[in-house]
Order: sequence, then C-alpha cells, then structure tokens
Amino acid sequence: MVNRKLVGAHYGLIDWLVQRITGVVMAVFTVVVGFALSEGVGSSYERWYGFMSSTPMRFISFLCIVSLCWHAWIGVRDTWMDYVQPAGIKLTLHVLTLLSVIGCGGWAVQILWRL
Amino acid sequence: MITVRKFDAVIVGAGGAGLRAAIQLSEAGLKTAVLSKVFPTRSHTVAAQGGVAASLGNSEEDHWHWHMYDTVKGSDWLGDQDAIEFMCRKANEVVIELEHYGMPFDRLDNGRIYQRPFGGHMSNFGEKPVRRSCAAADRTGHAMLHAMYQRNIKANTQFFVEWLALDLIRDAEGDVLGVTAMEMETGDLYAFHAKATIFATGGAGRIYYSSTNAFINTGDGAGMAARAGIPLEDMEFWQFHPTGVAGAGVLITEGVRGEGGILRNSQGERFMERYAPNAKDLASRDVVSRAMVTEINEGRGCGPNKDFVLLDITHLPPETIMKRLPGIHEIALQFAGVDALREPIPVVPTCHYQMGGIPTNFKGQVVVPGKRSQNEIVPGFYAAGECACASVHGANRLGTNSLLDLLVFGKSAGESAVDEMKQSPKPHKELPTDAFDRTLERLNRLNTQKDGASVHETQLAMQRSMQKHAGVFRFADLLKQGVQKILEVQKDVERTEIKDKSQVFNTARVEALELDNLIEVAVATMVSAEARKESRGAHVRDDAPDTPERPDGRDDVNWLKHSLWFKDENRLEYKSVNLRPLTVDTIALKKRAY
Amino acid sequence: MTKRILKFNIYRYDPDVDRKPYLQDIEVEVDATDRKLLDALVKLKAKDDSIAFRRSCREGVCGSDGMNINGTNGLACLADLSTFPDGKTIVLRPLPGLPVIRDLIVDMTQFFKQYHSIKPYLINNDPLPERERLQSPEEREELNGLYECILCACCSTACPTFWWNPDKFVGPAGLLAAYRFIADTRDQATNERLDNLEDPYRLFRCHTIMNCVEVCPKGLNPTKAIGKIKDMMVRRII
Amino acid sequence: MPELGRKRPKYLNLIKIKLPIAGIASILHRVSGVGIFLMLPLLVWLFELSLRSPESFQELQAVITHPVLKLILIGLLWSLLHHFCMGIRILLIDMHMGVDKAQASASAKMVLAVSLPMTLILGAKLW
Repeated sequence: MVNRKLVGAHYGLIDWLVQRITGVVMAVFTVVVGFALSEGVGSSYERWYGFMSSTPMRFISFLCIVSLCWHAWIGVRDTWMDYVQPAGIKLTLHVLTLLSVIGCGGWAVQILWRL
Repeated sequence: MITVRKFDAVIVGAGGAGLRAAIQLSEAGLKTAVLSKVFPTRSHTVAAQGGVAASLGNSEEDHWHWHMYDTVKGSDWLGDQDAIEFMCRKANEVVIELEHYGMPFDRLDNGRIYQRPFGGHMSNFGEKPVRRSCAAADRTGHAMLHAMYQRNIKANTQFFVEWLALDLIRDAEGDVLGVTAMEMETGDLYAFHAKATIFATGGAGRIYYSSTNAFINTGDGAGMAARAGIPLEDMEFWQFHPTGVAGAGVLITEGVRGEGGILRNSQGERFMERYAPNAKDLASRDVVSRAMVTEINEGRGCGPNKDFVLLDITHLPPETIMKRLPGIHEIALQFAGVDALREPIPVVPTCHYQMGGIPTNFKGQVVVPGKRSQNEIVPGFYAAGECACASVHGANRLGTNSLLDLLVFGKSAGESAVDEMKQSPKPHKELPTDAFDRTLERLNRLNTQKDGASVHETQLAMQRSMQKHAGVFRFADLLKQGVQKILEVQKDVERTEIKDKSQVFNTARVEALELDNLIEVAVATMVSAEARKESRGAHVRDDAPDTPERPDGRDDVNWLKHSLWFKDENRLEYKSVNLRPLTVDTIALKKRAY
Repeated sequence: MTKRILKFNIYRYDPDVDRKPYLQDIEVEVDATDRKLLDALVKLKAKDDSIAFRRSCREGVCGSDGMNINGTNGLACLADLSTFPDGKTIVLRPLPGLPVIRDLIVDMTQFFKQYHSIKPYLINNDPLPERERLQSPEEREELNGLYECILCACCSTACPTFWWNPDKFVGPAGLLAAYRFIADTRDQATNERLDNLEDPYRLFRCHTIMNCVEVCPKGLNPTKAIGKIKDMMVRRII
Repeated sequence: MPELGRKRPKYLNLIKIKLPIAGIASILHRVSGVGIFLMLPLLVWLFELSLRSPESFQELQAVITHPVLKLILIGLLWSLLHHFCMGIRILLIDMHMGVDKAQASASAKMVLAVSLPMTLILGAKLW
C-alpha cells in the first residue's frame, strides 16, 4: 500500500463544537451539585437520595453523563491522535477508549434509571 | 565532480527582481530554475520600508513624465533617459499587477492604493512634493516580496533554496551558458546549463563597514560577472541613506520624513531648511546625507561624541505613527532604545544602495562595449535589480525607485528571455571544456590554502578602507591611498584560509566565496571613484568644487559619461550617457537644486 | 568601551564527523558595539569558523536566525545582550522538533510544506480590472497582524502539537497565513480554504496552548487567527 | 534536497525547552482530563454506592476514609477543579476574550491560583 499522509476527514469541526457544548453542560451540573453539597445535601442518605431522584436532577444528571462520555471520548482520542503514530495501535486505543466510555456511561445511566 | 543540469532559464537570486522575472518565465511555461542562497522571503528586498513609486495619482494629480523628470534630475543627469522613461511609464502597470497578486497595500478612503510623499518626488517638473510612493505601512518590501513569492508558488516555479551560484559560464564567443553552483546543504557542485541566465543577485552594501544592508548583500552577481570579463558600470556611485540608526546601521525609512518627520541638529534646528529651502527634509538622499555630515563636521552633531543628528517625529499624532510607521517604532525601540512617540531617533548617513552594476539596456539584456557599438548584447545574459545598471539611478537614486526598478526590469528581463526563446528557438549551446575551471580553481585554492588570511579580518579591513576612503564626502588624496589599500586587501582575499573544510552547510566556505565577490565590487568602486574627477550625485570630491562653470562641481564637458570597470588589469573605459528618451524630448541638463 | 566575556553553551552537530549532537562550551569577548546576540555569534564565528547558523538582515524582518535561546525560541538579531545576566552561560540550541542539518541550522522543509499546503496566494477568478481592486481602509485593516509574518518558524517549533504531528498539523504560521487570505476581501476561495482545514489534524490539532503567541518575534497572534477560522467554520454550518 | 533515508537528529528535550505558564496550564488540562478518564469506573462505583441504599451510603462513608482512596480522591478533586477552571478559560478564549499574550498568561496564572488553593482547602476538609 502506498503510505501517504492522509488528512481531510471532515469531523474536526463537529468534534470541536461538541467538546465545547458538553463542557458547558458539565460545568452547569458541577456548579449545581457543588452548590447543593455546600448546602449539606450530602449529610444523609435520605437528603442525598431525595435530591438526586428529583426530576430536574435526573434530567441534568442524564445530560451530564452523556456529555461526560462524549467529552471523554473526544478528549482521550485527541490525546492518542497527538502522541501515537502507528495506525494499528491508534485504532486499538480508540476502540478501547470508546468501549470503556460506553461501559461507564451505561453503568451510570442504569444507576440513574433505578432511582 | 560537477553534475550538469539543463534548464531553459536559470535565475540567480530570489529577491524582488529574481522573483518578478521568475513569474514571467514560469507563467510562460519555460523550464526555469531559481537559485537562491537564502529562502526567497529572506532576500533583502524584505527590508525595504517606505514604498514603491508609481504616478497612479491616487491622492493628487501626477504624471509619469514628472516622475521621469524627477528621476533624471535625481540621477544628476547620469541616468540613461530611455531606460528612465521606460521605467516611469511602466510603473503603474507593475504596481497594479502586484496589487492583483495580492500585495496588501494600504488604502485611501476611496479604496485605492495609499500613496505618501518621498524625497525628490515632485509634481509638475520639480515644483512641489507629490504623493507618489505606494506603501504597505513601513513594510512595503516585506509585503511585496511575500506577494511575489506567493505568486511564484501559484505558478509552480522551481526553486533551489540555499544554493550558492559560484561562477558564470561563458564560451569562446562570449555567450553566457549558465552558472556553476554549490548546494550548501551537501557541499555538492552543479552546473546549471541554460539558454538564458538572469542575474538578480542584489547589491553589495557589505563592502562598507556601516551599512543598512543584510549580511547576504555581497555582490555575488557583480563578482561573477567581473571574473567572467563583464565590466561593471558606474560603481563609484553609492547611496548613503540619511537615516540609518546611529551605531546599528539599521534603516529608518525616508517615509518617516514623508509622513512629516524632521531632522534636527544639536541646537534643535531644522537644518535642512538651509540646504534645501524648497524640499527641505524631502530633498534627494545625497543632498540630505551631505547636509547631515556637514552639520556633524561643523560640531552641531548630537550625543557625547557629537556624531549623529536626530530624526524627530514626536510632533506627529501617535495614531499616525502606529498606523503608518509601526515597524519604525519597533526598530527605534529595538536598535536605538528610544520610544519614537516621545523621543527623537539618533541617525547617521549609512551605506544603502549600489547605483552601479552589471550594464544592461532597458530590456534587461546585459550589454558590453564591442566592435560595432558601445552597447553590444551579451547573448544569453540578463540582469535586473540592484546588481544591474540599466541605468535608471545614475549618480543618485530616488527613494522608492529601487522597488520600482526591480519590478520593471525583473519583468522586462524575464520578458526578453521569453521572447528570445520563443521567437528563435535554439537548442542548448554546448558547454566549453573549460566551463568549470574557474570554479574548481577557486574551491581548490580555498581547500588547500595554508598560512592564509582570516576571512573575517580581511573583510573588516576591506570595509574599513571603503568607509574611510570612499565615504559620503570624497577626497582626492584619500581616494589615491584607498586604491593602494584596497589592492593590498585584494591580495589577502586571494589567500584567505578557512579552518573548517567540511562539506555539509559549511558557512565558513560560503563567507569566503562571498568575500571573493565583495572585493571585486570594492576594487571597482575605489578605482572608478578615484578616476572620476568631478562631483556628481552621490560622488562628491573636494577637488571638484562649486564654480559658475561647474555648478556643484559637476563637469558635464568631461564627465557626462558612464564608467566601465574591467577586472582585467583594473582597466577603466567610458561610454556615453543616453540622453535620448524613447518618445519624449530630452530632459535638458540643468543645475540640480531642491 | 566596556568589554565583557560571554559564556556560551552551543548545540553542535556536523553529520560528517559527529555520530551524535553534543553541547560545546565556548567564550567570546564582546564590546559596547555588540548589542544583540547575533553580534556575539558573528564574533564567535570569527573565533571558530565551523559554527554554523543562518543569518541575514540582522534587523528582525528576514526570519533567518530563529533558534532556541536559553530554552525559548527567538531571533538572535533581536535578543538584546544586556538582557543576559553577567556570568551566566547562554545556551543555544536549534529550533526544536525539526531535523538538524548542522549545528543551529535545521531542515525547514516540513515547515514550508505546511505553509505551501494552505495555498498562500490570492485566488480571484474575476476578470482583471485595469486598475487596482478596491479595498476600504477598514477591510485592509483586517490584514494587520496577519501579513507581517516572516516565516521564521519560532511559533510552529514552539508548538507541542507541531512537534508530534508536523506532517499533518498545519502549525501556527501556516494557519496565520491561511487566515491572512481568508480575511482578504479580494480573495474568493474562502470556502475551499475552510474545506482544506476542516479536518481533525490540519486545524483542529490546535489545543490553544498559545506557545506560538508567547514566542512570536513580531508580536503576532496565531491563536487569534485560528479562533477566527473556527468562527467562520461554525458560522458556515449554522 | 534532503537525502532520502538519511537520519538527522532532532532537538526535542522537553526538560530543557521552557514551557510558558499558559503551556503549563494547558498540559495540566490534558493530564487532569486523562486522570479523570482513568478514574471514571471508580467514580461511577462511588456514585452507585451513594445512591443504592442507606447501607451502601454508609459503606461509602467508610470506604472514603481509607488513606489510599483519600489520596486518589484529592488527586481527582484537583483534576476536576483544574479541568473546570481551564475549561472556562478555553471557552473564553474561543469567544475571543483574553487572547492577547499578556491576558492569556494572566488567565493561566489565575487558573492555577484558583485550582491549587481550592484543592488544598477542599482536600483538607475531606481529610
């Protein structure tokens, strides 16, 4: 096979935008939860459970989990793209990253689901 | 071992003139090689600041005929009027072309190219200053060089970057068949065998100790031509730019005075009012430089040693300075340690431009005296830009005419080469058997030299001699001594020794080879200057004083002629100045006053 | 004249004799007329003519003498000798990440390849007008901070992303040039130019590290230009 | 013309090349991001413990008293804080705020000046 430097995959912009949007979602979630914790919602199981199982919290928690996974996928893949050159290793790392992100995300959503 | 490569044309030098010629050849589809000892955008055109002249008339009425008049007058009538007419008529065309290439000229409110006044540029045949210099802030050369390099990328020009041309190849009939060159990265030798050889190697300002010129301005084209038996024309005429940063030599554009800057002596006096009551600070460069040196010599210089004057722009609005002269603000800060918004800049006249060079006609063809005429074409050889002498600058160049020169004559040299090859297609002439001898001899000598002279020391000795013996003012006795001195330095140049004999990117070897070129220019300058017993333009002698018959020491009876210096026996010949323009009337001889 | 001795620690490598690069200690005496690092280097070369470095204009407009000075990229001709503390060794190394040809001279092929890849020339297919194309002073002002680049490569070779992917990432200098043409009202190839860059490597490897802005000897800001390209790309899809 | 196959050295000694403050903040953004990614399973597990039942909530309180986990959590805390602050800085720069050289290094300093003391304060509380 001819070994050319290949560029021109048109997902750069979308990934970049997604990274910003998911970042904002997580920032909002972080501020909300941080504020709630400072108000003492973490003092007992009941308060914590009550806080997290409210509909608005379940909604933004779900958004945050999706955002986190998407953000992590792009961010970590970016890291491999920067430092890893051989295509085979790079692809393997991408797949492993994707799988672990989906795994963690699924698990977290399932926790939310049961609330 | 020398590898031969064949091209239709080889251009030596990738500054303004070389790149402009290359556009012409590449766009005509000819197989062209452009050799440059530095990456093209590092050529010295990049340092030009103030602008390029063209009578576009964007701000006020202007006409190429007025521009022509100013140029002839600026040249102190030594310029050839056919070439000057050609250049001034072509100015608008080549500047507009540049704009079309993408050059980021500054703009007027109506969207047209911004123009500023410059020294010696007047309207209505010398009446009052006119805005003729087309500028991109104070980075015109940079903007221009990059725009032309970019156009060459578009045209797919083949560059040989960091290749040093060594010698011209001529056959027994005198035809030029190309050059030998060294690839600096490997030290390997090549010959570029071509039907057209275009020299655009720039000037040799480094012959002087104090110079606005880059390290690379070593007169390579002039040196190669001189060694190959081509004479050098009018080499006694060197322009000292009035405003080089004192001590550092870095250029401060005349555009500063165009925007309203004023020169002052230690008493704070605007002394140019005395020397040029009409044009004042915007008189021609030779006039301003001499005025400055006179002020310094008469004890009105500034600083602890009273050895510079001040360029003052503190009265200009800061917005104007930051918009029109941002680079100058930076340079003053970097090299003079002053904030030009608040303090004046210390300046001295500094060697800037070589008016003379390889003799050409207005088509960029190299011409030498022969049996039939004093301007016989050397087949296959062209030159343009500072290395050439068309001659449009004569005894003194007007500011902004250098960028115009390289555009007009870069283009015309390219066009002439294209026409020649298209109209009478011929195969490559065979290379003579001794084509590489001179190059091999030089390199061999350098590689085997024992107990020789240091390149650095020898170059310094040359620069100091030039500075002392052929400066802003010239003295008969100093010139005479100068000739002896420079010939002694030349002997040292013939036995320079480098310690480093390696192959890969040996910059010591490059510098030694460059010195071979510099010394040819230095000798040509000193010998021509010693011989010219008059004052004209930039060449002003103590023994040619101002008299009624010879105003300002100019002697049109005996010296209205071009010098031609031949390396062979240090011989001088002269040829007449062409006073006949192409279509208009001769601009008659007159005393030059601003 | 105040003279002083400068101590240097210089990266040396001559492929003909050296199997590996090494650092050489060398001293040189300078006087009051030597103001810039380049002046000292010229003196050094007079002492040992085998030291190789590029230089030309000595006033910061040609971009030849970019090098790594005490760990930071810069131009030798603009580095003021007075800013180096007395007695402290000045460490000079080639621009990082590019193949070294010899001593302080690096092979810039890759850098220029990236510059060429953004089609650094005006594209306008309208019939040529007889006079200049018009542009208002405000439109022209858009090019300030973009066209002044001297291609010295200080920025790109200070960019970690360019170190890892010099063949795929255009680098700050190239991207600045790309925006120079996008921003030019006379250029008509904006869409093609954006297409050319809309790739995870060519433009989007930029992680806003901003080392480029830190080292640019002309005070230019490639990050700002890159941000504006991204803006245009976003505006194009919404 | 570079000779094919000729191997030239490159100078790329990351210890000797000076990284400006903005560069330091930037590489820490990446380090913290990767750190959070690696700790994701742990985070999800702690999240589950906190919500599954009152018993698991108690278990969580016990688990996080373990010194090793405490250290990890402090590391994670720093990662979150730094990534959060730096993320906001990057968003601002994306919106063309603080893109100038001086502002960019000032904001990088600010990120460090917020994330490090905050980690210390919150970390001390946690401990």
